[in-house]
Amino acid sequence: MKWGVVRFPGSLDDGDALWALRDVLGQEAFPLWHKDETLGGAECVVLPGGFSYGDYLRCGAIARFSPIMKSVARFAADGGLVLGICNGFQILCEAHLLPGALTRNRSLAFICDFVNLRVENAATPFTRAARAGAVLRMPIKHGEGCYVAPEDELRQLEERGQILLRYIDENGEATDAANPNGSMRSIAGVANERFNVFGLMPHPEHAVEATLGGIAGRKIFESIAGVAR
Amino acid sequence: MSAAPIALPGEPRVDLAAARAHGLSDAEFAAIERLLGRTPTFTELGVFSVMWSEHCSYKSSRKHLKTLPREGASVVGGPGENAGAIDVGDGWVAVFKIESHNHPSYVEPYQGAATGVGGILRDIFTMGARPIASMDSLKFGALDHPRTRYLVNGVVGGIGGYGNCVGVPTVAGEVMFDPGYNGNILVNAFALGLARREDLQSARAHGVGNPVLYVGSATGRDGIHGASLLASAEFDAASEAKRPTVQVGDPFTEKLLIEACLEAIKTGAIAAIQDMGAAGLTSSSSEMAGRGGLGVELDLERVPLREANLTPYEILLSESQERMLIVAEQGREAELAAVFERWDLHAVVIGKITGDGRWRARFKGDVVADIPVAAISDDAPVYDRPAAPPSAPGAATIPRPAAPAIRPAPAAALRALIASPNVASRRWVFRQYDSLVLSNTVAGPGGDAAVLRIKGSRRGLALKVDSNPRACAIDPYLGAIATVCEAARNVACVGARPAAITNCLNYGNPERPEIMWQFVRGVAGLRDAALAFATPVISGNVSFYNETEGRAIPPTPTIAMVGTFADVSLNVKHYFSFPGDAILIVRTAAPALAASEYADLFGVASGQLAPIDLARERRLIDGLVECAQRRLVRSAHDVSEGGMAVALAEACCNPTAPFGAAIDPDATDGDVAALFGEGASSVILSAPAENVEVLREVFAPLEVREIGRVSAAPRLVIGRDIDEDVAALQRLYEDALPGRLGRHD
Amino acid sequence: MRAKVYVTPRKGILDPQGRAVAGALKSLGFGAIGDVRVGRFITLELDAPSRAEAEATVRQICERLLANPNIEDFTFEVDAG
Amino acid sequence: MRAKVYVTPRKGILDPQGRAVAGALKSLGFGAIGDVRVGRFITLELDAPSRAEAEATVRQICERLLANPNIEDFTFEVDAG
Ligand SMILES: Nc1ncnc2c1ncn2[C@@H]1O[C@H](COP(=O)(O)OP(=O)(O)O)[C@@H](O)[C@H]1O
Ligand SMILES: [Mg+2]
Repeated sequence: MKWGVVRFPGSLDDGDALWALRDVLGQEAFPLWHKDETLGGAECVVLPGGFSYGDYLRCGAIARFSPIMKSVARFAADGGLVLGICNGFQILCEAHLLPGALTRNRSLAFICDFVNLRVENAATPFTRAARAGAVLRMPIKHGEGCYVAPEDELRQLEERGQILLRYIDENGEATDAANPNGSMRSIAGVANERFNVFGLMPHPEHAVEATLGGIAGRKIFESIAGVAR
Repeated sequence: MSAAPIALPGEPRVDLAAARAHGLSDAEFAAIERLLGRTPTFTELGVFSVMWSEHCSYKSSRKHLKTLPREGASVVGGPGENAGAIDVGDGWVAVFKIESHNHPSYVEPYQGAATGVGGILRDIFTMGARPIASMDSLKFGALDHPRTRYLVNGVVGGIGGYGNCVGVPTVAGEVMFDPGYNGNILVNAFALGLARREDLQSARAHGVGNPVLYVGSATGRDGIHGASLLASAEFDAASEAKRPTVQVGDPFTEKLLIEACLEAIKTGAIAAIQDMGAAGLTSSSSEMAGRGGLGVELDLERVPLREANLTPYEILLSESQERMLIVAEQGREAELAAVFERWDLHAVVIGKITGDGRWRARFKGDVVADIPVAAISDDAPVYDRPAAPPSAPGAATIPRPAAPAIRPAPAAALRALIASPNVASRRWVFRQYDSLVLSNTVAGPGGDAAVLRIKGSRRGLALKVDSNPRACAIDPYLGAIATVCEAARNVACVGARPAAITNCLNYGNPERPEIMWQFVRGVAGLRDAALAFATPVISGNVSFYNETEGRAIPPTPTIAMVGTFADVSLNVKHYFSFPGDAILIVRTAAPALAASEYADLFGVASGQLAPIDLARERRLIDGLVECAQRRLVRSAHDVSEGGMAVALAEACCNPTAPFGAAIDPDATDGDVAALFGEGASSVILSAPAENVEVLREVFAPLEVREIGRVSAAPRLVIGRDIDEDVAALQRLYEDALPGRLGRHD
Repeated sequence: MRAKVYVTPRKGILDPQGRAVAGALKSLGFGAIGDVRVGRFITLELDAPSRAEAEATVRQICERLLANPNIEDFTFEVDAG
Repeated sequence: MRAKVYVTPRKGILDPQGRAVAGALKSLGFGAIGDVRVGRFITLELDAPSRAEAEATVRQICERLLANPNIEDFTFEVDAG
């Protein structure tokens, strides 16, 4: 599968995503420049973590207007696979390619830590390599990862199975204590209605090597890579 | 020779009073007039005042710093560059340095700490190295001091705010609370970068006629006189009022600068590059010209400004952040400009390199400063200030109230120690830092030293920053040695060979002989220990005038040690991982309560420090490295604040699931010093029982004592004194700081 | 002309900053404080032939960039000057 | 009573947020935009026996908590109601 990783000014985990895909998982992956207008034949576009444009106004608010985002929107409309990690998730929400918004962590502090996630829907291009209910351990590192959406929207997300990942505790419960940032309904990752755009706050690209943070993140990339086959 | 520079209309008169107001002594002013053969203009006076300030000229410390060992087989590049570099194998060099941002962080904690991180990162990438790790050494006043919480929140927020946004992981650090810092906190920021050896850059200008390019943020009135006033004069109530314009950091622009500068360096079109740090444009331009034995001419009206109407004086002295100065190879400016354009940055030609050895600035056609480069870069005064021991230890420093003397039972003492501000888990701090970005962090904060891999190689690095002001306050020489030993031990515990040191020497007013004595003794200790470990001191920084109302901070040499792994997969964790393993302790001397957390907490008079045998210290370090290389141990943990009992409790806290330890009664036998003493270098190892004999040989002539076994049941049992649930201890350890600094749920 | 834009967290949306300020005020001893909301205040200078056109531009800027319609409300004022 | 507090980066102090917004507006094609500054807008409800006392309280709150005197200025208004 061909992966394009977008580099916005202020992207930080773009190199990590390329490393995970290319050097660890042996995928064909290349960087895309935010001023590009084409996607270089990518079959999955990754919007990486970081602080695009310093995230100075609102996370993702400025990156959303980058020239490449027009192509990403068109690609998504045509059913292309788009994965937004952390800042990428924020950009996708700002660009209205995903529902809801990401606001400041309820602690008001940046959090870098490992969390446990439960796969809520394994029948999607982003999660099919996992079992439903499987627990994935991955790091989060963000200051604004509190997912919010109106109640009726949340209900719909739930009914349609668009909530793909939730924060859970060591007993598998989505408790308030296990919710690192105050996200509504403990949401860690959501997909769009067509299930071809997925955003998550945890960093699968930082969980692909046993010596660095475990390998749970591979499930996400393997799911996507499996789609092409 | 050009005409003498002109005074600008409305500029203040230059006389002795003006010189004094600029912090120059009468003798210094006379020397300036002698060097110039005339009275300086007001602009020139400003230039001299910053370049001859303690902060820029190292006039009180230079003589002593020269005694530090700088050479070593692995050292790359000559002294005098922006940061030191060592060869770490496979063609890679590591470039690192530590710097203080103490006063700015006290005045404005968030921005002060943030710009401290930004400044040290620029020192690294200006060398052509990509920054890959940061550390922070933080000293605050007592936790219950009214300003402490505010300062902690601001400083930690600022370090995270900048480091996280610029994409450099903060992988280790230290935090201490002590009343000695109530009115003068310390914020020392460290950064490390990696470069291919052939890509290392120089800040030595060459090529008469080569253009000088300005890149980065526009210049504002930020921190004018920041370096000279803030970092070189002590604090009092009045200085809070006469705040200079605070520097605000912009990590986003810094990130663009990192990428653009590293890309620009690759073109080969750069002759020299330096960041505009303290004394901004003045120091960067004069230092680059000075190193190359050349001159430089600047057209100040070409400097990009953030506000209209800055005077030449302000443009030259501004400390606006995120700015770089580049000497380009003539004719290749456009190539460089294109690289910066791609990153939405503009490179502007503001001057050129000349052959006449003069540092000349023009403004709208008029020459406003014309000074021999050497006068500001090399001819700054050097002082051999008198040094004399104080009448009693501690007489020069802020008095520390002694705690009421109590003697709790060992179990109660352990519970109190593990939750004390200087022992408890620092997670509240480092959870606010991205320690993972760049995918090199094999071991982040929480262990003895951070471990980083070097991608595409088996090699790796270990790093840790340490200080021990309590010991330094009792004996500045032994305290400095103890600090180097601790840093080396932290690095060796994870299995890396200590390779080189960078240091930040934080002291009071050097014009006072007792302070100068502390400094001289501290440098001597650093030298002796660095020689013993064969770890050259490749870079560093001195911060004097850390005083409030005439009282100095405890002497605080901060030591950052970098170690190397030939095979990073052999790194060792600090926690137990196998029930039944033998628990061993290796020490260089008997532990004592002097300068310990126990003494501080329970009101034990501290007493003298025991002498340190550096040959034995070296043995311990070599033994630890060998243990890792031969895979002889399953864990190694340095005994530091709180002594052996606390170190054992920490080693039980395996992050996957806690283990226990059963320690033989005769290991401590109710002896408080054995349980909680510090001072001597000690490490706790766990190893398969069959390795114990080999370990004795590895560490000989140091004694390896088998003191107990790792147990599956998570209880810490130490003889008849202590029998505690590890999970409960862990809760005390983890909850103490959040409980006192404000919860982050 | 000069525009002042006020962006506030929409009612019903969690405002952790407002909560933190309210909490801090309480612990500082300011007893009689009720609801607190923290938003953004943006000033911008712009050239426009008329006030009406300036207002139209500012509205567009708010809708496209300055406020996130999912979670924020905005108001603004334009002064000639 | 209701207070509205406006906190702005002090003149002469670098405002990276304002710069980022100005840059974004330019690239979005809003050509006629000059200086942009981004600050905070805080609304709070408080009980006070008189407007004058409310104003005194709000001033104190601004000085102690809402504005950072090193780098920010503030203004405020108090409405009864
Ligand atoms: N300010 C900080 N920033 C990042 N990590 C920190 C900081 N303070 C402490 N740490 C981490 O917490 C752990 C304990 O630190 P410390 O008590 O200094 O260890 P030691 O006593 O072994 O030197 C270390 O892993 C250290 O890197
Ligand atoms: Mg320590």
